Amino acid sequence: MYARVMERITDVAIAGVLWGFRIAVVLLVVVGSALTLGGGRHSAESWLSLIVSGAVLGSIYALIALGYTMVYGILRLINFAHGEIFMAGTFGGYFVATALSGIGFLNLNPITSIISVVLMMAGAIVVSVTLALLVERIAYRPLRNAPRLVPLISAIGASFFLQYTFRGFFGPGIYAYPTVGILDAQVPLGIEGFRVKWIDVLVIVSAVVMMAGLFLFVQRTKLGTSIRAVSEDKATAALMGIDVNRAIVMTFAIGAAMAGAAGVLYGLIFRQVYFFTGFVPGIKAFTAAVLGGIGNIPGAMLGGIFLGQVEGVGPTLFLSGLGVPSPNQLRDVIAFTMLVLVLIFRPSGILGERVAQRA
Amino acid sequence: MRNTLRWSAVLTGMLLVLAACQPASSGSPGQSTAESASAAASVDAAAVCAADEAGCVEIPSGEPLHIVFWGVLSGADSTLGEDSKRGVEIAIDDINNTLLGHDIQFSTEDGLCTPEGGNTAAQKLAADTTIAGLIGPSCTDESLGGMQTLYDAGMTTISSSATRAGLTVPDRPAEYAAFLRTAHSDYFQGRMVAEYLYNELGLKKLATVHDGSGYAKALAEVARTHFEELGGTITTGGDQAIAKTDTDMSAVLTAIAADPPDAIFFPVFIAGAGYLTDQAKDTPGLEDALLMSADGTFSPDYIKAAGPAALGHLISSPDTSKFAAGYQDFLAKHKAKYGGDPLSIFHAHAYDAATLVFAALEKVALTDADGTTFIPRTAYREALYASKDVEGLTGPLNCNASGDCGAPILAVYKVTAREVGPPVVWPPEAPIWAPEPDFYTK
Amino acid sequence: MALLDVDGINAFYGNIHALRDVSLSVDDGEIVTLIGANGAGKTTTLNCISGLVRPRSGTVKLAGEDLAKVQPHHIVERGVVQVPEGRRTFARLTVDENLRMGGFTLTSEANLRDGISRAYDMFPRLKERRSQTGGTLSGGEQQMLAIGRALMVSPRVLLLDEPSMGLAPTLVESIFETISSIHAQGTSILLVEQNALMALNVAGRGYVLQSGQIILSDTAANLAANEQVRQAYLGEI
Amino acid sequence: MDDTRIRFGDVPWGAVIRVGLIGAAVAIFLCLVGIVPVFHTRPLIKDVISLGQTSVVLALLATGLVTARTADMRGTLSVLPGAVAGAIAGAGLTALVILGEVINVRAVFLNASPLLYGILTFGSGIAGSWIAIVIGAVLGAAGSVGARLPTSSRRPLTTFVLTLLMGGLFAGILRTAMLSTPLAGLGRLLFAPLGLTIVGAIVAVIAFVGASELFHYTRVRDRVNGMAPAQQRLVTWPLLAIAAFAVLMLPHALGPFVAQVIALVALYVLMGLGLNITLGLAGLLDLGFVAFFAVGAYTVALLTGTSEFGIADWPFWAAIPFAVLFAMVFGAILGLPILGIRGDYLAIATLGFGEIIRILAGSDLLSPWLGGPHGILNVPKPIAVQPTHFLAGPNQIYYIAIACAVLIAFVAWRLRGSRIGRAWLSIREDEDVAEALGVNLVQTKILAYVLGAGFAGLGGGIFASLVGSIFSSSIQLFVSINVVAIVVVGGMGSIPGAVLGALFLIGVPELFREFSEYRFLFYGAALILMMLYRPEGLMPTRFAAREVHLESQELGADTVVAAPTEST
Repeated sequence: MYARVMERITDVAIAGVLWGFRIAVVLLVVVGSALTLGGGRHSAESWLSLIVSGAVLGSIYALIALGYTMVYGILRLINFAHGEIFMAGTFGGYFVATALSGIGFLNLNPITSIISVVLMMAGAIVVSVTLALLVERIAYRPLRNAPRLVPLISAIGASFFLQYTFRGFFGPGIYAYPTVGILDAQVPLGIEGFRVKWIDVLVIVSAVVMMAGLFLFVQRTKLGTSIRAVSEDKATAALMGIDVNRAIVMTFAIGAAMAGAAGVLYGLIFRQVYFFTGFVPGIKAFTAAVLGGIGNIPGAMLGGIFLGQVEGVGPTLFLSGLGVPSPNQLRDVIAFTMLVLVLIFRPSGILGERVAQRA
Repeated sequence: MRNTLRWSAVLTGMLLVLAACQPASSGSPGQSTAESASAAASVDAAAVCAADEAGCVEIPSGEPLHIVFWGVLSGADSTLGEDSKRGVEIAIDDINNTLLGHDIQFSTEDGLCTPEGGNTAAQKLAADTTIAGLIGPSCTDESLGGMQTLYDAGMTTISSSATRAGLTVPDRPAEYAAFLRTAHSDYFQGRMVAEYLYNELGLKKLATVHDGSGYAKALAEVARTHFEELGGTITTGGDQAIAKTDTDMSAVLTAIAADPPDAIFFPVFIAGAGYLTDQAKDTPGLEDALLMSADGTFSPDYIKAAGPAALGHLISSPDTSKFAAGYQDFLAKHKAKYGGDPLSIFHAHAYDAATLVFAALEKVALTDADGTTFIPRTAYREALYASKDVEGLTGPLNCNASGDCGAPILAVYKVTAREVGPPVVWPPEAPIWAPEPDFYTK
Repeated sequence: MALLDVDGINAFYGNIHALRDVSLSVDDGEIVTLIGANGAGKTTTLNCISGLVRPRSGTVKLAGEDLAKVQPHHIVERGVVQVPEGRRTFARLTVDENLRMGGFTLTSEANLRDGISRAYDMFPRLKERRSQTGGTLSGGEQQMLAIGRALMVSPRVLLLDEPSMGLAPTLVESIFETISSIHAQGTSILLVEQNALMALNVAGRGYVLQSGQIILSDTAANLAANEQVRQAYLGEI
Repeated sequence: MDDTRIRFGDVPWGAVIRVGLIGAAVAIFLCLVGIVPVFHTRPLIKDVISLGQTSVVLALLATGLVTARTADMRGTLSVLPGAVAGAIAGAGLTALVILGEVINVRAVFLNASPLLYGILTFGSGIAGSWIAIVIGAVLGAAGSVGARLPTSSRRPLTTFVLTLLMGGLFAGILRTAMLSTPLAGLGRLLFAPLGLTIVGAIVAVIAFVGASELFHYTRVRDRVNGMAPAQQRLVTWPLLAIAAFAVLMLPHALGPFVAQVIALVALYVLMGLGLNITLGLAGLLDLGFVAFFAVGAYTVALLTGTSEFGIADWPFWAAIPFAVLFAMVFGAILGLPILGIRGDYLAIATLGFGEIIRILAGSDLLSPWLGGPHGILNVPKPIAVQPTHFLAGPNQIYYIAIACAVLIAFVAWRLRGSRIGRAWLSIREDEDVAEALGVNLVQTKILAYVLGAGFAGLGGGIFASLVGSIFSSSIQLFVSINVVAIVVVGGMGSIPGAVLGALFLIGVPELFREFSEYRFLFYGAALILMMLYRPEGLMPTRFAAREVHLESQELGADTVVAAPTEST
């Protein structure tokens, strides 16, 4: 009897804390936003700028997140090394870019600039895909039937190994991307106080195009459908004559290609790469994948954009009105709090299926 | 499995032997070395060593004299440590790799630029009874982590790049006696920045950004405080911070732009400073703001990272144009040895730290009839503090009681079209402004 | 020479000896049934033929070719297709996509279309549901889909694993009618069933598997008449 | 000699060439990643061989060894495949040298320096580039002979190589330890300041090979197994006593640096045991362990610290229970919202909490109370004694951590058998079934989570006292990842496993800190290799080992494709 009562009380207390958390977060968001907007320190143009930079960052997160989500979908593996695959792509693009810049091709005229960007993407994708397939072959394939934590630890090991391999290859220094003149120019919008560069447009457009392409590939083509079939049921897929290994390798390759392309876009915007470049975007992209519902391709896109916006706009909107010092230092606090909040209301992400709870 | 067991059995056996051999006073290795060697040593060396609180470092004839550089050699900040390490290496080359009749054995220890890294490194250094001279560490955090351990072991270190003001204040704690530096104190650098911006340029509104590192936060604070003391104002939202790993600075820059300052001072490291410089140019409201960073970005890597936006950027840093004549020789040797320009700004300070160490060692060392050299530890520390008018690359070196050995000779540099290149040219031309000499005594 | 020849295979799960010297054969145009209780090793036998499980010893031959080193998806290309136990339709793929996956090894779009239209002819109900996902179908429809999917490549040997499981009695009958008609079109079938009565009705020959061993093999009629079989598998006392 | 003649054509040349090419790739990797040139200044045996050279030698030997395993040939021709593969691997290095001559490889790979080419050609320039092929062939042949040797002679050979490596790598530490003892002379004789001396190499090898052959483990075990139980006990107890004594004496035998390292190891053992409850028993993957570590560390620092941030000036012993308590309270507060989340969603949510705490600790928002990046200084040691005392600095932390680890091990062991332990196991296996059986999911999970948090807080509290300060930069995701890796590498749920895991993943990298950034390269490689070759962990519990094997056997060992995953 006593135990029953105690359990009941604990249940109530737990529910109380849960609701308290939800209410606190919502209150913080509402009050903070109201105060910030009420304070009117920021013009509409600067909000627009924040939204654009959030969208740019979010597009890159989304492209990386696709690799996490596809591999998770097919192997139920958190591919911790994916951030390093992205970093490798950024390096690959860098070396192509310096070579092209060295012969004066990069900024010769707008057409050569565009060709150069395409070549950089190609170089980055080759590097990323090669590396991803090596990692899959060496660190993951032999562990495909092991308990779930085993490949996870192997993935963490691969992440460290790749990071410090690149440090060994290229040293600890920062490599600076050459500037592509036409991309660095402003888009003539004619709005005072609001600027967009062509590179921002390129990032958002190419991210959307690549994601749409991937979506169509997975939904419409035979190979894409086979990937979906394998991620649902490997044994049955094999009975249908699908080469399961090939589908898995394909998945890694596609994810890596997206990450490689994201690497070049990242290099073009932020202009720096060093061995640690992959770590933070990797974690963020993984978070984006979870936000959207891991294993779900449109979810990864949505999660990436959402996370980009939360990071870009969140600190200023929610915190600066509350008088928090250096609110931008806390952008990741906001990002992860939002993640937890989303997971409380939708335990399998924004677009995750309810059934996924049965994992 | 079988191997593991076998190995552990043998290792356990060895441990037991070693444990049994350990004398009672294991905590103070210097003492025991002195005791065990006293029979062989001449009378006066034995007496001096016995009288020295921390005992002696003993270098038998034919054994090398061990000099260690410790600092950040891995991770994102490792260019700082690597730069200083090269300075020490060139200093050793300059004395032909010998000191007091011994070859020099040079080794390094990684302190990771963190307090626990410094702590562990210091533990390892303290355990090594062969170490005669210590140069380092790179960062203030490492110093704080390792100070007590070094002090307890009777060791003394001299840093070339730890600049936090509190490390060499007159009323510092007792264990800070283990620490001296040739680097300037942030107290001067932060104040100089404020003076330059307010008095020289006549700017009235300042904003600062730090990156959550101890170095940047402290330096930004000194600059802000002094700027206000001079009569300037810090803008609303003018005290901002980023994370070291951030790449997208638009939010923080937009926040600053809401109340546009005349200048933004961001004493952060190369990567973050590069992003800030590059993106500030694209932030409406900040087009005319002066951008300034500190000695952490005095490197060609910064200009590469910031790209063309670096043009006109200000950097506060030690004044290489006031360095001694030998500095040009040093640069030539550096180029020959490492095939490139220095990585950061503290190589000369490290060279000077090594010079001080060599001088102090020569002053206190005793050699007995067998050719064994003894270095009494406390006497060595006192000799370092007593260093006067030693010729260094950065100028004359005079150590004071609170551990400052170098004269702070700071200046403001401006990045010109020549440096932005391409290709990036280094080192930069002469500074554009330097404070009056009496600035350092105010 | 039999079309499908399983000779003395032994299979293990860890230390568990799942199959002991199992031998069976399926001739061209034959329906053979494998009956046995739960856990007797029926599915394992089928998986050994499909290549999902590798026997430690013994051989599986298709028209004389040893399949020991052939990957599962290549076995499908050679004309051996399994309809797995419990249907296992791809729940998130549409009916159409499920069928297309069944025809994965077909290289020409024409063959694929042809296969799909044959499947829809055989199961008109599927055509109505063609853009619905597999997960939304009823049990009977899923079984139709599973069989239709397997027939996409016009297999030489169809391996059916418990097609009647979990279906309503009327549906069971129609499934067995389907099996007969597939057979009538010339496909050889190895039918694994718990419902031994129905299985022996449609089959020409049968094997009885117990604890991983074949204990009986005979014509279906004789097995149906066998006292031991009647007691154990046909529910008679 | 074997009489069966084999012909040249019998050798599976395709496989041999493949192994050779992989060997070449590995050797080139070692060069370009910098291991060969950077460690060339670090002797293994002074004036004989450097560590950098050793790495290439080992790669070439391994090429020969693997070739011999792949192309299992007997008779006179048996070394040929190994030699060919070794030569191919060596030719890779030759190609690297020639390529470096033709184009500027250094523009991309920093380590493709004249120094590297000098090492590879023994200073003879491009004309000497062929030397690598010859050496490769010789070492490849040697490796394949090694693979073919009978066990009785291969074992001493393996011991020989391992001894040299260990002796060379730990020479500095051993020498330093010996210099402050009457064995100083011996230390100087055997060890150069870095690496072994020639004398040391000879002595070490003779001593170790001799010792390991004399007291061969299996022989001892056989003899012990042959004894009567009473006799066995006579042997076991003193051995246990000696082991316990060795554990107690460890920090004193090896000096303060090693003491510091093993204190850190003991600290991670403690946290590993804590996570063993959350992860090993209840199956909750917590990637934010560092959050509670931080709470514990800051609690102790605030309550005991004598700096400006200290609020109470308490002794360590009074503060540590509060550190545990606050960590548990935090665990409950953070855990409650997220424990309804399952599987990998929980992992990323906890990771998020770790990051939140890390950022907050260093933020301007909390720096008036927590010191931000400048941290809290002057955290006193538990026992304020003279540094020469038996309990100096890290030593007392070592003992405290060991004592706490023993306590936690005991608690974990008792919990496992209890009602709540069974409830944990049931939710680890299947949450839905557990719920159906009447297990209160949220309460059971929160208990596991809170207990784990408490142990992390304990670890953090001790850490603050060990380092004497706490800075926000110490709160790293790496800490959480390390603890998870310790649990898995050691063996899930295994107590001795956590000890071994911590030694392996914390102790070894710390001892090798002179290799700075390469430590993490080896760390990553070690994690992958461990998972490939010992997925059940170094010292698995019997239960866990069975589980790993069952899972891979279910449709693993004899199957081609993975188990049909339950559709989710």
